[in-house]
Parts: sequence; structure tokens; C-alpha cells
Amino acid sequence: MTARASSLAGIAVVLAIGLAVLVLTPRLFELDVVLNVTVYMIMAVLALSLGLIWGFGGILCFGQSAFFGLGAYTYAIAVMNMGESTLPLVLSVVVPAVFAALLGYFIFYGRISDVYLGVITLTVTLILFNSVNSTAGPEFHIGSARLGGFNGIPGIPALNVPFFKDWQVDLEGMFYLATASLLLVYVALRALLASRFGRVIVAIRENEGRAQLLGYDPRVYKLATFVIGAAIAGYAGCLFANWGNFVSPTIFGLAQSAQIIIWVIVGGRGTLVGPIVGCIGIQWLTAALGANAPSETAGWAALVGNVPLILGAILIGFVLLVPKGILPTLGDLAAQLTPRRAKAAR
Amino acid sequence: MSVSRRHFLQTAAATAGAAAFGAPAFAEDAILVGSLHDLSGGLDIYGKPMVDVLTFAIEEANAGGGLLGRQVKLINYDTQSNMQLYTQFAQQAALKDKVAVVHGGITSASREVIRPVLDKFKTLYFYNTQYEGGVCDRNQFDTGVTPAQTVEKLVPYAMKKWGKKVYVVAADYNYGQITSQWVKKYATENGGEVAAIDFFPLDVTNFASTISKIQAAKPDFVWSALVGGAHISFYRQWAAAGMAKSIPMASTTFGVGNEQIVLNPDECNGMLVCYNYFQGVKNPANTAFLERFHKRFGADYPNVTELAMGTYQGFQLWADAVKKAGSADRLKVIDALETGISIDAPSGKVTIDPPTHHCILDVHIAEVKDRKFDLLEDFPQQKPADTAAVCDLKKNPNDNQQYIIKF
Amino acid sequence: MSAPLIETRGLGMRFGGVQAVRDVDFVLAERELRCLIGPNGAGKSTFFKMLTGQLHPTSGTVSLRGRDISRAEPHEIARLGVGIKTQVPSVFDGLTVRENLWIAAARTNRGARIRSVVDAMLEQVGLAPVASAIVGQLAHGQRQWVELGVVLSTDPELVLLDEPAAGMTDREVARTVELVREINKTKALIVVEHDIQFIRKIASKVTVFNQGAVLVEDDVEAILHNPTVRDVYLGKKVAA
Amino acid sequence: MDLVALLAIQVLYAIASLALISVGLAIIFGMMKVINLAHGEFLMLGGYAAIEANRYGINIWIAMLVVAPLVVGAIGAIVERTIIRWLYGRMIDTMLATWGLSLFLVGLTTAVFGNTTVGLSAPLGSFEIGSYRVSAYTLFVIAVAFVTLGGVLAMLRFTRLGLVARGAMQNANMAAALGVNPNRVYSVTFAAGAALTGLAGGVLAPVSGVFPTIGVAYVAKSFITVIGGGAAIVTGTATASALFGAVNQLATYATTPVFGEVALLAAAIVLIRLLPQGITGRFFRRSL
Repeated sequence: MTARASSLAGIAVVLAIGLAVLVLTPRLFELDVVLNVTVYMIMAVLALSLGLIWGFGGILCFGQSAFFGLGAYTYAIAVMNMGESTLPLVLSVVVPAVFAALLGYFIFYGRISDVYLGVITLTVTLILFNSVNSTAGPEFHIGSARLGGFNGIPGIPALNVPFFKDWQVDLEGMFYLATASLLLVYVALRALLASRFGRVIVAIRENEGRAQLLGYDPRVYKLATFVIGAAIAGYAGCLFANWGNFVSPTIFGLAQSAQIIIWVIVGGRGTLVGPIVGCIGIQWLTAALGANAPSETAGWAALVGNVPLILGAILIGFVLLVPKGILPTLGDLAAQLTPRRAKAAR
Repeated sequence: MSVSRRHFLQTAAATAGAAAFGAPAFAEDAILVGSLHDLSGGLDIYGKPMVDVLTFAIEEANAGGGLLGRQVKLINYDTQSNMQLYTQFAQQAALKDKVAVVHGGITSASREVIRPVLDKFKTLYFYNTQYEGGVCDRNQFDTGVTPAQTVEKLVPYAMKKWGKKVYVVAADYNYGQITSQWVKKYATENGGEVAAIDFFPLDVTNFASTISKIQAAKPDFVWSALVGGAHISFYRQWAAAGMAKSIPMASTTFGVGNEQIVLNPDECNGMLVCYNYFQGVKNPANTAFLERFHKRFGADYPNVTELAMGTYQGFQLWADAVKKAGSADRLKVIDALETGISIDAPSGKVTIDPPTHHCILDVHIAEVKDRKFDLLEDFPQQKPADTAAVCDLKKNPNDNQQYIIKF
Repeated sequence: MSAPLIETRGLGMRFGGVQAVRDVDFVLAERELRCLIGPNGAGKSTFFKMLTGQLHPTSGTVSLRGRDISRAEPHEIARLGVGIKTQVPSVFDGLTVRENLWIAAARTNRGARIRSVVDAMLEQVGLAPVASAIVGQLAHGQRQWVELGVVLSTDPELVLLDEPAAGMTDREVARTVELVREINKTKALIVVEHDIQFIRKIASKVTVFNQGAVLVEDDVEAILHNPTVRDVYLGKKVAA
Repeated sequence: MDLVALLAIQVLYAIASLALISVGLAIIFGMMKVINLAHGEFLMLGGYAAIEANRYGINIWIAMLVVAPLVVGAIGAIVERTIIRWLYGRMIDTMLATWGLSLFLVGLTTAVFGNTTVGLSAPLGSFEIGSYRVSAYTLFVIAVAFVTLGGVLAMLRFTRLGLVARGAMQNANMAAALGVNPNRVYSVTFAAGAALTGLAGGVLAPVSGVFPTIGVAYVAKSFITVIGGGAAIVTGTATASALFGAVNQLATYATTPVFGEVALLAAAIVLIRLLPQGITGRFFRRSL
């Protein structure tokens, strides 16, 4: 079947690029690039989690950062208490997943959908933000880990090889772990989407009523998708806490939440590579603009060196010129150039 | 494997370069100074003045022939009030630009993000903001004031002036939490009492119910450790309720974000503050500094803030140490700084306290008056007693943490 | 005798102040083919929605083989073997024809069986040539066939068809008639249709709805000659 | 007794300010289904407009009540023409575009005004309730909120413009049939929503500080209020503000501002769970 062949070819291309990044980055670039790429990979895992639940599950979650932050905080608190990172790693996936299961049950079985769902999830992440943000006092601690409020939790111990406490993952190891995680999550999601479950969630996104009239319970499928997305986001949070050895409440904030959505829109909904591309692109752009800030704060330099101004203008231009997102637009372009392949590419 | 290979390539390239152009060429490169400040996002009110002054200090240094005969170059990062970027840019500054020193970090949160990164990659770090004290790290120097230097002076002064009962409103983060404990300590030690301490996250803008709680408590004065743009609403709402006239206020945060300019005089006149630097400090160094600075940035430049002056002095201390060490090498510069280097800064004499890596400096109590500060009393050469109680880098050079000072 | 396939007792649905369906007693035997007719707004679609769980009746009960399903959710009823083709084609517009059928077939089949069901269904509804086309890009008539295929792919025991011939060409109508007969060999059907010629061709018992209630129930020819029916429905239709 | 009166004023004020910051968004979202993430920046611009106008010698009342809405309304019209116009019916895309716009406006404002802006202080002085002193401006804000909501209601109900707007939002073709250009209606509606937001920004400028990034503090709260209110613009905004404002202020009074905020958010979650279409999705259905 050509569709399957081209889809396998697509996975192969992505894997090839991923492996090339994995193998070549540390060999070709300085450590600072490696560290930057590490955080981009981690954020791309986060982008994939929303890419799944929104792009394929049709669930517009405005609070994906809630699960990301929960994962990061869970890891931080657990590892500071336990010292050994195996269980904390597991918890950083399980806690957000359980939280998502409860929240998802509340949402999907309460028939909350659409923009209302977006507001509920946004509200939840803001509650987390407000709550964690007000834990600066010394009385707020879980075990030996102080929550730190606005200041966050610094000095989070790094992951160790499971069950070998003294065998800690170093910076380069973190790069390999993050990149490999991204590739694995990508492949796992491709497999998930090719499975019966994956096809059904896409069908539910396309036409929930019809899917239900065929005997599928949309609530169950949406809930499961939501939980899977939360687990992935939580894992990304754990990696993030490891990357900077640091976590603070802004991880739950509105800006972080909106950012994840923007990665997915920019990259293209309904694709998996899109969110990755969108995420890395925006992250790179933000860092590149900030890294070249002119120190002059007056006149034209103030405009040119003004990060939000430029980033904002780029986003606006993007919506107007590339409304479908990068990946689908590239797909259309390719389809126009090679009309015969167009069908297979779908 | 990959590491050694990369190093091999670099060494090979460097050797080739040296062979072609002669090794001394490298020594003539500019000395790089990294700046990590928020120039956008919510904290830019603090970051911009700091970067302005750093730019100015470097331009001055270069106009005077540079350091060790080399030009100084500013590598300026806008961290956009984003913690993730602090990490990324600290890594870049250390690894890619290989700067000789990083000046930066505004909140304690950002400092605790930068600090381990620069420790790990062996890059000297200057933190130039007033903060809660307690950081003990041989790689870091702190040029801002800590509570023992300011709160200790301002609390008794205010109590003597207004009375013994104080109500504390503070920003809900490290600095606010710790500062309010210091206020409580000094108030009780001076025979006063703290009616209540209320904490507010940095994005709170509605203070109506707090204001009525204060009215019910009837304190002799209010202590504000509020911080940031949103908290300016407190002073506004306080004045709008007619309280500015009836209950006075003291603060060690007011003015750091130029609140005295943002607010109208009748909203904040008479408030007491205590800092290391005010534009009105009388000494020749300050007069000369202001003249040069205003020439560069215009006479209408709003105000050189406490944090900006901390940054200026931080740069000068570092520059002096580089001259003294005859090198920009990290360990040599640290050694030079640890000799207790001292400069005649616009705020007065500023000396590095070797055991704590903090500064011995003058502090002043001043009163807000018509968008400016009127100096009331000077306290020369205050030691960082709080940090000194827990930190001795002479004895334990490998100590590396932020202590929470118990008292 | 065992319970009928579908039985409603005193079924009613009220929307605010409007009684859309009132007091309907309706019985359908296994493998029966029944047509529903009635003017627009007579409550036929609401009645269908209550049979499939899309609406929960405000009074009365629906039973499927003696089991009360009045409060059941649509997917539960679907799993009991009820399939519906809605008035406006409801399909997965962003997916291909084959994927549409796959989703349906995968509900009741596993593994390689799914594919053979889909292939057979593509033949049966005549969509094999456009199997890889995106459904949203097909013509209205073709989407009707897609929906029929989707419904039949789950192999239901009761098929509800809401105006299956609407918007179809004469040839397509003829094929639909054939298909309905074919389906009726193994399954029960309820067909809502305005086209009397169509109903005549599938020749069955007819239930006439009017103003939310059952007006009369009889053979198709008898209905056509029933004066009351003429008045409320056919008469108007003819006049219109 | 003093305390009850004081608390009543504070609760009313919380409700009024919530309603003020939300009503413009309610119009833009409710009538046009545009998720305006730059809403907070519209408020911020209203504040700057009032401050700047006042600085150039314009009377403070005119600056807040006239200049602020006019300036932000004009900005809204420009934004609609250049950006939103191309995105109708694409709710998600409007979100990305207005997020970009939000960043852009923050950056632009910082570049133009710097970040040390002299603010406005509240006029009108204060009055006493027993042993408490309250800003008289608080009462003014409450009054403005009432008048604004009343005005919008009257506009929608009694004017031809309101009728046409409602028609066009429900069905663009119908408006076209009435001989009205739906694009015009969208423009005017968006500008009107922006103007009301500018008014709120101007009126609140003396209460909360004005600085480029203040918008973040407002946008989530307004959005939650609008969604909680449901389809009806005025009734929805009013009822949701009443609920959330009261919960927020009472919880704040009983505990801390953080808890007040959390209580507001929790109330929003419970509300949407109980009434998945917002308050006016269930009650006051035929209201505006």
C-alpha cells in the first residue's frame, strides 16, 4: 500500500534526521550548543504531548503546562527526598497522569468541550501557578524539599542510571537522553496513531457524534488521550528539571501555556513533526533574539533589539502568511510540485 | 570519546592558527564581559538601568585605554524575565563566548539559576543586586546590600521617629520573606512589636482588603518590602484611601524600580528608605560620575538606581582586580578580589569583604521628597554581618550554598 | 413469544414548551422493514434520536429486545446493534472512504477480518473506485453512500435510515432500493422517507407521524388511500 | 457595622472592576468568536492613553473617559483591518495572531514610553466609614461599571446598530440581506469592544499601576469571566463578574489575596462543570 509505504518512509526520514542530530551534535559543536539543543529536545517532547491531544485528539488543552510543571515539581521534590532518581522519574510521569485522569474525568464526563475545556485547563494551571507561587515561606516544604514559592527549587539533583545512585547522568548524557527520548516518543506516538486506538481518536476528532453512533465511547478515548499526553508532558517536565537543575512556578504560567499552543499552531496541527519543528524554531528564535541584544536602549536600537516586538511581529506575519502551519504548508507545496505523489503523502 | 575528539580538533585548529599568525595575537583580543539582565518582560524596570550603567562603565574603561591594554567588550543577553533563558544564556556566556566575568541576575531565583551553571563552567560571577543575604560561593561576588546593612539601620530610625508598632507588607518570595523576619527581629530588639506580616505574590494588584486590615490594626508605621510593577498599586491605593497622610511608611525596596518617579509626590512623600546609593550622595566621585553619565545618557535620565550603581561598582571592583592580578584569569582575579580590594565609588568607599565575598559599604537613610530622595543620615562602612554569621570562605573556600540565616 | 426488537411505550419528548413527540407506542419485530412518513416537524427525527440515545425521552420508555434503553448513551445502544444513517450525512470528512469504513468495521471486528469487511463493503456500496479519496471532497450523493457503508460495516441488527434517497439521482435511488431489500434479508430497518415511490418500491408497513404522535399505521397501499393521511400529509404535499 | 459597609463596597468594587475589564472582551469574543489574547494589552494601552493625555494637560476625567476609549478604539479598528479581518471563522488562528499582537504591543510600548512611566493618582480623595478610610474613587469605578454595562445593553437592545450587529453575528447573510455590509459590522464591533477595553484601562489606571507588561494580570481573568458568563454579553458578564468578584473579595478578606485568586479560579471551574455553557447558557437565556 502506497500510503503505508510513504508513512514508513516519513518515519524513516525523521529517524534518520534524529539519529544524525543525536550522533553529530556533540561531535560538531561546542558544549553550549549541545546544551541548547538539549533543552530544545525536551521542549519538543512537551510540544509532542500537545500535538497528540490537540492535533489528533481535538482536545484544545490550554493548560498543558500544568502537567509539565507537575512532572518537574514531582521529580524535584521526590528526588530531593529520596536521593535516588529511579522512583522520582516514574513518579514524574505517574503523578501528572493521575492528575490528568481525575481532571479529564471531570471534564469529559461533565461533557465540557471546546473553548470551555480550554478555559478549565487554563484555570487549573493558573491555580497551580498561584498556589505554588505563594509557597515562599519556610513552612511550605514536602519532606526535605522546600517549595520556595516564586524563587522555585534550585539545585535539583540530576538523574542517575536507574538504581545506581552514584552513576549520574552528565551534561552530554542529558543530551543523549533528551534526544533519544524525543525520538522514542515520536516513534511511540506514530505507532499509537497507526493503531486502532489512534485511528479512533482521529475519527472522534473528525466527528464525535458519528463515532459515538458507531459504538465508540468518546469520553473513554478522549480521557485516555488526555492522560497519555499528560504523562508525556510530565516526563518532559522531569527532563526539564534535570536540564537546568531548577524549577520555578512560571512553568505553570500563562506564558508557558500559550507558548506550547503556539509551537503546535506554528508547526501545524494534525502532524507530529510539525510541533517539533514549531517548538525548536520558536525556541531558537527567542534565544537568538535575546542573545544579540544591543545594549543601547534608545532610538532604533531599542526597536531592533526589542525581543517581544520582533517575536510578536513574526507571529502575526506567520498567521497571515502561513495559516496552516509549517509542515502542512510544506506538504501542500510539495504536492503542487509533484501532483502524482500528493495522494500518497496524505 | 566525543569529548576528547572535539578537544583534539580544537587544539589542532588553535595550533594551526598560532602557527600562522603568531601566538601573541590571541592575547590582544578583547576581554569579554557577559551581561545577563532582563531587558524585556516584567522585570525590565530593573534590568534596563543596570545594563545602561554597565554599558557606560565599559565605554569609560575603553576610553581610558581598556584593561591591561586590551579592549573590554560587552556581550549583552536579554533574558526576557524567563528562567529558562537565564540557564541557556549563562551556558552560552561561559562556553561559547568564554567571557571573563558575568554580571547579572536580578531576582534571587535567577541568581540561583545562574550560579551553579557558572560554577560548573568556571566563570566568575558578580551579582549586583540587593538581596536577602546568605550566598556563600567562592566563584561569586555580591555587591548589593543585605538586610543587616539596611534593615538594621532603618527599623530603629523609623521607630524612633514614628512609634513602636509596625505592620509589614512584603512580596511573597525569598527576599520579602527573609527581610520581614529581619524587620521583626530588629523591631523586637528595639522594644517594638510587629502587628502583622502580610505577603503578596508579585502579580497582586488589588490591595483593598489589606489596606482595611492595616487600618483596623492601627500601626505606627507600615514597612513595605513590596516589589515590582504590580505592587505599585499598593502605594496608589494606600494614598487614594487617604492613608499616606495618616500612617507613614518605611521600605528597603521602594525606589529600586523608580517608584518615587512613577508615583505622584503626594502619594509617597515622607517615606523612609535605606540604601547604599542615592543620586544625592555628596562626594566628588559621585558628582563626577553623574556628570559623565548624564552627558552620555542625557540629563533627563530618570534616576541611577541602587541596582544600577551596584552594577557600576561591581564592574569597577572587578576591573580593579583584573589590573591588580595583571590577568583576567578567573582564579587570579578571585585572589586579587580576596585581598579586600577597595574602590572610591560614587556611593563612597566600597570594599570586598574577603570571607563573605560581599561588600563593606556606606548606607544612607533618606526620605522621599518630590520624586527625589533627601538624605537624612549616613552610616559609613557597614559590614555584611548577616552573611558573615554563616559564611567564611577563608576557612571553607569550597563552601557553596545559600544559607538561610537563623536568628 | 420473545420480546419485539424495538418497543416504545408512551414515548414523549418535550423541549421547553414544545411537545415534539407525544405518547408514541411503537413496535418493530425482528427483521421487519418499516417506513415512517409525516410532514416536516412531525417528530420523526426526534423519534430516531430517542431510539439511538442521542436524546433521552422526557416520558415513556424505549426497549430493545425487552431491555430498557431509554437512558442509555448512544454508544451503548450502538453496541447493542443499532445503526443510524442520519438525514445530513454524518461521516468522517477528513478521512478517506476506506478509513471511514475501517473505523466502523474495527468496532465489531478484529485483525485481518476488518480489512475483508471493508473491502466487501466498498463493493457493496459501489465505492471501491474512490476508496482512497477524502470523503469531504466527494459529492453529496457519494457521501450518502459512504455513510450507508459506515453504518452497515458495524453489522447492526437494526438499521435506521433517515431519508436515504434525498438528493440522489434516479439511478442511485434504484440502487438504494436494491440495497434496502438486500439489508432487509438479515436485518430490521426503519426508513424515514418522503418519496412515496421509494416507499412503494420497498413495499412495507408504514407508520404515519403527525404533530409528534402516531396518526395511523398500515400497509403502504392502504395508507395511500387513507383520507386522513391525505389530509395531513399527502394532500398538502400534492397541493404544494 | 462599619466592617459590613466596608466589605460591601469592596465586594462591589471587585465585581465592578471585573465587569469593566471583561465587557470589551465579551463583545469581541461573544459576538465575533475572536479569542483576543491581546486584550490585556488593550487595557494597558488605555492606561497609557489616559496618562499621556493627562501629561499633555488634558483634564484627567476627559483623559480617562474620552481619550482612552477613543485611542484604543482606533487601535482596535486598525488591528481589525490589518489582522483580524483575515482570520474570521478561524478561532485558533486569531489566538496565535493576537498572542503575537500582545507581544508586539508590549515591545512597542516599552520602546516608546520606556519602563518608568509617571502614573496617574486617583482623584476624588477619600471618605470615612467609621474607623476605616476608603478611596472615593472606588465608588466612581463602581458607577462607571454600572453605566458601561447599562449603556451596552441599551445599545444592543434599542439602537439599529445593536440590532444589526446582533443579526450579523448570528448570520452574516441575513445582515447582507438587510443591506448591511457584514465586514463593516465586524469592524465597528471590534473597535467598540476595544474602546470599552480602553475605557476600563483608563479608569483603572489610577488604581493599579500602568506599565508595559501589566496586561498579563488581566487577560486570564477577563477570559474566564467571559466564558463563565456564557453567550449573553451584558447579562453574562454581569452575572459572572458578580459571582467571581464576590467570591474573590470575600475569600481575600477572610484569608489572603492568593487564596482569593484561587477561590475565583476554583469557582470558575465549578461553574463551568455545572453549567457547561456558562451562566447564560442555562439561565437568562433570552437576555443580551
